[in-house]
Amino acid sequence: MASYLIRRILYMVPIIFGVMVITFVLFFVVQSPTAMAKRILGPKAKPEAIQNWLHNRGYDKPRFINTQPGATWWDSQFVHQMKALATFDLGYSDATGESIARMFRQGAIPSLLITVPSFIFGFLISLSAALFFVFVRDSRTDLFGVILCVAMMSIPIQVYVIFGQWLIAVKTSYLPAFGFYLSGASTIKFLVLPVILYTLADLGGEVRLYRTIFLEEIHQEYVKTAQAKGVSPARVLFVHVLKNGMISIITLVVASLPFLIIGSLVLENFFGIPGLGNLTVNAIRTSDFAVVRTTVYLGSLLYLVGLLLTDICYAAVDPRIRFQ
Amino acid sequence: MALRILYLTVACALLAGCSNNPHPPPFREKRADGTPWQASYRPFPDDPRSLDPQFSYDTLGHAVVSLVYEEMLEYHPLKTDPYELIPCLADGMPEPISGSDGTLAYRFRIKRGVYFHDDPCFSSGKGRELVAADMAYAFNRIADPKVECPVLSTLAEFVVGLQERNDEAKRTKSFDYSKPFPGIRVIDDHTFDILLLKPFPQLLYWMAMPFTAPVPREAVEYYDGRSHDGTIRQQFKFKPVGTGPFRLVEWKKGLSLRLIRNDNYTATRFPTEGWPAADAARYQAMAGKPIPFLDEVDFRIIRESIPAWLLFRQGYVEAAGLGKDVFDTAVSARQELTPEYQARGVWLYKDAEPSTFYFQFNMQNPVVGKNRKLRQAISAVYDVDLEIDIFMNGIYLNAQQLLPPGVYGYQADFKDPYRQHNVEQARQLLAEAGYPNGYDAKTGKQLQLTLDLTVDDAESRQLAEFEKEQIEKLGISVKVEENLWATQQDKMDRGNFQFTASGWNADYPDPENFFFLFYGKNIPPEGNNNSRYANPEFDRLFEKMRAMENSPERLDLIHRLNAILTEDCPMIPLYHPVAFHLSQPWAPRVVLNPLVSNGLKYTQIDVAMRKQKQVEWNRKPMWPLAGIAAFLAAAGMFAYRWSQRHG
Amino acid sequence: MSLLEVRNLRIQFVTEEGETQAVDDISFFVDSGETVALVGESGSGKSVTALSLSRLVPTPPARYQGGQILFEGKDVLQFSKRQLQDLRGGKIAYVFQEPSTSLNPVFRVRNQIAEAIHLHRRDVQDVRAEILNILDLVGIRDPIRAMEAYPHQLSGGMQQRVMIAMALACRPKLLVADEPTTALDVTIQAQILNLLRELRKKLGMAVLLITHNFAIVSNLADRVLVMYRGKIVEQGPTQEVLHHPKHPYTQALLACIPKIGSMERRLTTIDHEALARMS
Amino acid sequence: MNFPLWIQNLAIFLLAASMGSAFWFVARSPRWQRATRRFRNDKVGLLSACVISVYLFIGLLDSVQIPAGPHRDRTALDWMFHGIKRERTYSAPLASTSYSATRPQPLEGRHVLGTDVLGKDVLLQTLKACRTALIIGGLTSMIYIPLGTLFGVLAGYYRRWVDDVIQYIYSTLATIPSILLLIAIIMALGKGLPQISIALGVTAWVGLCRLIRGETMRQSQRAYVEAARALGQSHRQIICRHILPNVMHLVIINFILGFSGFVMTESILSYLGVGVPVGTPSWGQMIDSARMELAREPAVWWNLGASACALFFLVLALNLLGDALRRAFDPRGSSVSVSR
Amino acid sequence: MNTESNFSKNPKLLLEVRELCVHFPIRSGLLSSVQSVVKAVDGVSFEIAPGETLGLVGESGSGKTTVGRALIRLAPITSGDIFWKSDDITRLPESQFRSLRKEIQMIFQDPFGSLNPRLTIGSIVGEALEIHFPELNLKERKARVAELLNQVGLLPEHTRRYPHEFSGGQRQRIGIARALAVHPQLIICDEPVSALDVSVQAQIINLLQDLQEQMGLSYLFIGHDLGVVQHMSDRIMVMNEGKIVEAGDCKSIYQSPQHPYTQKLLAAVPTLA
Repeated sequence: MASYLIRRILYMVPIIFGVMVITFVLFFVVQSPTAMAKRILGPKAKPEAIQNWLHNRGYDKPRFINTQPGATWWDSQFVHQMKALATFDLGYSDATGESIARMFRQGAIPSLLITVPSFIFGFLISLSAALFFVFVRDSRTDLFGVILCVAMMSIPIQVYVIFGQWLIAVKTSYLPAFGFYLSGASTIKFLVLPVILYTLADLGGEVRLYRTIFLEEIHQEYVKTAQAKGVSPARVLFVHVLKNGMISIITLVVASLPFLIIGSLVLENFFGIPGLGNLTVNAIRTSDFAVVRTTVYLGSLLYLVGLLLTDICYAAVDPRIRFQ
Repeated sequence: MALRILYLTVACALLAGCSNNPHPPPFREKRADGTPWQASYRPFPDDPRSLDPQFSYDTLGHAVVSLVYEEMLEYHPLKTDPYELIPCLADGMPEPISGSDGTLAYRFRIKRGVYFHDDPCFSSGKGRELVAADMAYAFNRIADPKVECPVLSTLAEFVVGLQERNDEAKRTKSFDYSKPFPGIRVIDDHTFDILLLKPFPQLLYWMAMPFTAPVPREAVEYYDGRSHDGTIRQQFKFKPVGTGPFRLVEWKKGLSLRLIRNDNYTATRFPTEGWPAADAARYQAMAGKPIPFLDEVDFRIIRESIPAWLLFRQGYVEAAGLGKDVFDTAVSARQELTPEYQARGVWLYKDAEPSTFYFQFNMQNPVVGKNRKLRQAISAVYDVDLEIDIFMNGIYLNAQQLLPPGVYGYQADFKDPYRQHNVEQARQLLAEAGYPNGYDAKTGKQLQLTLDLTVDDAESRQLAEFEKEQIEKLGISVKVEENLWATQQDKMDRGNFQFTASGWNADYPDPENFFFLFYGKNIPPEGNNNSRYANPEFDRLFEKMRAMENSPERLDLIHRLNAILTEDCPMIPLYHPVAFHLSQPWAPRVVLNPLVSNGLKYTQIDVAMRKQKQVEWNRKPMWPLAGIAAFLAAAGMFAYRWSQRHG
Repeated sequence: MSLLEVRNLRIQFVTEEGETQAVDDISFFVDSGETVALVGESGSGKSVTALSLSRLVPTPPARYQGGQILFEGKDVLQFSKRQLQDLRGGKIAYVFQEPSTSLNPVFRVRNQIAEAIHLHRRDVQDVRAEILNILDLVGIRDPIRAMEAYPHQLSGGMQQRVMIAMALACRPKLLVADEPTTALDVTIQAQILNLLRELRKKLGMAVLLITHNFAIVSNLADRVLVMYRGKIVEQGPTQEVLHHPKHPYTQALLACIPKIGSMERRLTTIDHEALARMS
Repeated sequence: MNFPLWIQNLAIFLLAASMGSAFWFVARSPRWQRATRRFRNDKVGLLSACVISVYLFIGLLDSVQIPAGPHRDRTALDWMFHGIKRERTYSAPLASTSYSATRPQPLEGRHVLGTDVLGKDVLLQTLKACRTALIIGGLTSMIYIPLGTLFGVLAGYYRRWVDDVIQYIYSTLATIPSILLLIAIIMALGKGLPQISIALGVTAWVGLCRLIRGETMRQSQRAYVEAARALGQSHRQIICRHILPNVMHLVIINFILGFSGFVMTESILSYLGVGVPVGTPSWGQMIDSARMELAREPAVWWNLGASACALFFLVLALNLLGDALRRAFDPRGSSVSVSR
Repeated sequence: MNTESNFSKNPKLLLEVRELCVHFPIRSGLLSSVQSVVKAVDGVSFEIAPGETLGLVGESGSGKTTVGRALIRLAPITSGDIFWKSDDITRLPESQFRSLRKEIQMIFQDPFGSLNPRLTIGSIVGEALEIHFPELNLKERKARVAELLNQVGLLPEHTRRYPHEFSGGQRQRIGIARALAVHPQLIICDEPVSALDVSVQAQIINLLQDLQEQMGLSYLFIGHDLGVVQHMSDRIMVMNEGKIVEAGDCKSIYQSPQHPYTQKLLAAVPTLA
């Protein structure tokens, strides 16, 4: 197992390198650092100031290979950028000059406060609903359920948010329409609405997915064996099928776990929750390339962590792999 | 099981969240003397980029900087016609001095007993008294290339020593703060002269801007963003230490900035004259009182306009701008409050801003730059009134000239002959320009222009579409190039555009601050003449006008400059913004001057009234809860019966 | 009274492609302690018949059109869900063709057998001992290891033994073995057949053996039922049917098997059209 | 686009005709007859197909150019709506005055779904947005389907280093969260329909490629591929004759479901400010504008209502059609024609 | 083993295989090295004379199918030599090997998987003709396809149908027609009847035998059912774990098996008592 994990991690190295190259190309080659300098120094900055800024940060070096006489060939933007990313030197925001590492640390908590409860509720509800639809499979209820799920999937998340905010926060004044601060239990009032909406927006797709997975299982031979043993239909579903289906589901779910930290782009912005999603949207709106770049990079790392977790989880829950 | 947990959590959450107040509790409930703690909540559109007074050059930054720092002079908060400068940190207005060798200077006296905020950066932890050396230090910072002061080049033209010190620092790659600043002659701890290279009447305005605010050297050196004894100190730009009425105590990025009253504040008091006669009673009560009245200012960062308005409706923020979406709700056709809002007791303010928005042509562009008739045609076809009507609730002023009202030289009755929305005239001009019906008379091809805009939200997108359609009425085709903010700036700087929408907000109410946008020596990279307009006649008149004190002769020069711009049409004036603002009944606004950004130091609120109104405006209907309960009960029943049947 | 008696059973499958008569009016019986083989080629309806005995054929697509399945005199088609659950596993147990997929991959062997015991034999005190006992009975040499194993850790033959153990765990009256050796290699196949033969002797239960292989039948069954296109075309004692088949289908079927050592160059084939014309 | 009218219209007509005939061919072809038969019994699928054809038809109408005076063309859809006047600004559905609590002004005409901020008829805008959605979906599909299919087949068929290289490329791309990659590419390339399509294509091919790779691996293990090899067919022939036709159904399903994904993504992109360019009607932008409009008092709901419904029904129909096709192609063959 | 003495090239032989080894490396992931090797075929030698049927029996996993696949390069050969009519074809480049595919053909076990479900019977059978007889025009090709179908007992109108419309036995006939299309001299029959019902099995076996008589074909007949294999074959090889454990003519193997594995195998086969 350990050697397997080490191999998996080694396998990620070239992929991380690839990601770094892509981010470099998108954010340094296509968008020049001069634009970043303008961003920080303001539209009224003088060319010397910009040159000065670029020089301080090494952005005036050649792109890939330094061919200037007297310089070592690796003294280039590319190499420096790679080094910075590889050592998690995330740099500073283009818009505010704040340390990005700090921004991310601060943003992670609110994001997790939204995503973790949504994830747990969403998971439990969609699992129950999927099992219910599988139990009544091939009936009208099932057909209705599938269409309902697809319908829920077909509504963009903004519509959920606009409607939910209007109904709960504006029309009934139950909950704050906006805002967030961290202070123990009263933080909950800011979380309820976003959590409900986030759960709702993902529900259709998840129920449908889980239902498909369970249906796949219910056609397996072992189900026939269980029935022939005299196991009740409910027990077949909730013990035999559930445990087998959970293997696929858990591994799917685990892969998405690291992304919880990124939060929701749309929701956080609507509700003014200062999480990473909000940070990212704001960075996009203000073309703060440094932050967007870092989000891309960290997002990729999280994805890889997710893959790793999936592998570990697979081994943990599936005896066929555990005892290989 | 899962459902039960969910219901339980939702129930808990509803209990916990029975208040929809989105604010954290104030720092204190009561003042030391037992009177209510006055905490004011203000919507704030975004995080300021920097609170370094020598660097910050945007409205957001200034809104905070001007509460924390103060300058030698400030604008009278109540007088607008004309705008009037009054002493702030200075003890009386400065005296101009003409030196024997023809040099010019202004002598300032600093008030005694002005102290910086108490802060760990001072060795005793107590704020030190402000002295003349701090002004010299502030000017040294302006000259320091590392500070990247955006107005350095403008000031360097007039103030002795800025340019040399800047050049020297660039040469040696370090700035020597131990050397005295040559442009400031320190007479004693409370007296100094600012030495000028040439006549510069606008200096007084500059002395009312944050760039010239005194900064304690201790703070700049103390707050460096590095780690000391295991704790990381913030950067100076995020940890301001000044002499102003408030101290910044907390800044949560993306959430809030909280300021608390500076208890040692003595520099200014509430003005004793200048208010409108109609409101005398209210002002009389405050006249001459020590300020600030507020104990706490809580800027809540709300990036979206809708939530800001929602919070205002619910009584959770003290002020709101009236965006076009909600304008009709609150303001009637006669530009008065609607009955509903009158009943609420809300205050309405109409603020004419000293700004002008305009279309700007790139005069170096071969198509639009060399064809005056074409520019005039576009000017004539554009229906500014409709734009104001649709997008600005009909309240912005239709601009006929570059100068906004209130700035010296503004001609209230001036009409730009090419800016009267006359489609016939526009077609005529277009034909004369060589494009009858929008088609090139020589090649027969349709004329296509590119309009560069920064489009980042729904409103700017709708506006862009409107602008495109307006100009396309000429029969030409307009391609809107949507740029990111940085790209747009880049295009401006490199002159890589045909025409674009732009605006200028007065730094100070002097015509120089507008006409310099078209001064030939200010073509980028030197300055802000993004039109790249170069007219020797204009430049000559501008230089002359710039150095003059206000006089009929100067007025004449200003009118001539305006006439040149009107005829040449390097820009099409669109409108002067007028903003409608609302204040809650418990927080009437005091300041009447739109140039004043530290108005909160004059403001006070009625805490008891706020509490009462908040309850009144946030009643929660019971029927949805009952509905949810009924639904849950029905679902439970169904589940029970279902499990009975299928058990 | 026979242990099991099927009377005029008709089962139809309704699919998009149309309706097919999977089981067409068949009648047969199985007595206690008797081994009956149901022989037929693929598609003849033998598996459906086997599954239908405890109503394991899913409806839809299947439809019971008529007839009776009398188990100990009671009609299974009239059973309630609860009665059916008691019947399945408790009275009629199944062994299926493919042991690798028929065992639940995520449960240990112990749990899978224990589940059957819990369902039907509440009285058993020491479930673990009982499991060991049964595993020993089906000839698993190291029952303690096998008990804690997951199915994929066992070989095909062992898996099939576990399947049989699970079926036997509740001491059923009737064991339905649906092609129990088809998926196994020849050598393993022989072991499993031997095991079945021994178990029948030891436990005295009735066995309904479903197969397409006459060779297996000849070694194991007391009586043979031959199924062809949903009908039982011939039945009788094994030796009689094998050596003196009456129905032409049976005759042809027996003739077309290549026999080891036989020097016949051409094999007999079945003329299905002729058979169809006859019936 | 300054081609003469007739060329534009001819191109549109040819496109429509080729789509139609391709559809007819597929439906008639005995290769697909089992799927076709199953599909024909699937009421939900048929209904979705009808809904989608309506959208296609509207998109087509908005693509056909009709001359309207000198130097001025308009689309057939505009022509159908030419009786409907432009207003100054908002008006409610079927209202007779403009939408203003304080200064209502009489309207030029009636509008079934009201007008938007610039006074345009919301119904017309909603219908015109069909074309934008179809272009985004279509253009993206034209980019990502050949890319994903080709690479998927190559990786799955040749294995070894080809597979390693292709897997590396797509794992790297898949590693970057797709919405961020999308935004990054659009920020780098600039706004515009082609740019959005390229960005969507770059992110979308990965999924298809992975799917096709797996299926190709499965197919190439099947004996008929070996048989072809045994007969001496070249790799190219095997891919074209044997592999491609047998993975095509996955491509079709992926195309349908992907299409709905693109339409949804456009709305998110518009929200993030990197959507379609100014002047291009799109549902995403209408939904985005609705945030401010709903906060008006009284709220402007019809813009959101119309666009959200139009988007919803297209995406719903596409998803259901995709499901129906998956059922129809399902090799297991479901016996009951509802669900699965 | 009797092949050991036969190391010289015998010109009369059609096919001669010497010390054939097929090893599959087990490798996972991009960076990992070869973990271990599965010796699917490990030093197998045999020969087939014209018109002869060689049977190859073994349990699943014994490597018997891999031997067949290796002969026509569907499995990679690790070492050993294959001679076709005395020519060493082991290391022939693919372009030259293609002409050999005309002479050696294969019939597959799975009647469902071995036919492309998206092609008509006509094109499945015609495909082989297109490749190896490009000189035929469309009409001739059609005629030839009809002839082939006729030969395997199918009707000419079946050319336009798709595989799923046929029963297992008919599909196997199609597979045979496809193999026959190129006029092969050796057909590798990889368990051609093990997926079929007994009654159909008999028909296919008869068909194969008829074809052999008519066309003088050689077969390498692979199977696990001893009854079927011995019925078809002149000589038999028994394979276990990649190695030939015993070889000889049918009678001797059945009547006096030498190797214990063969004995075990024979004992396990159920017989009609």
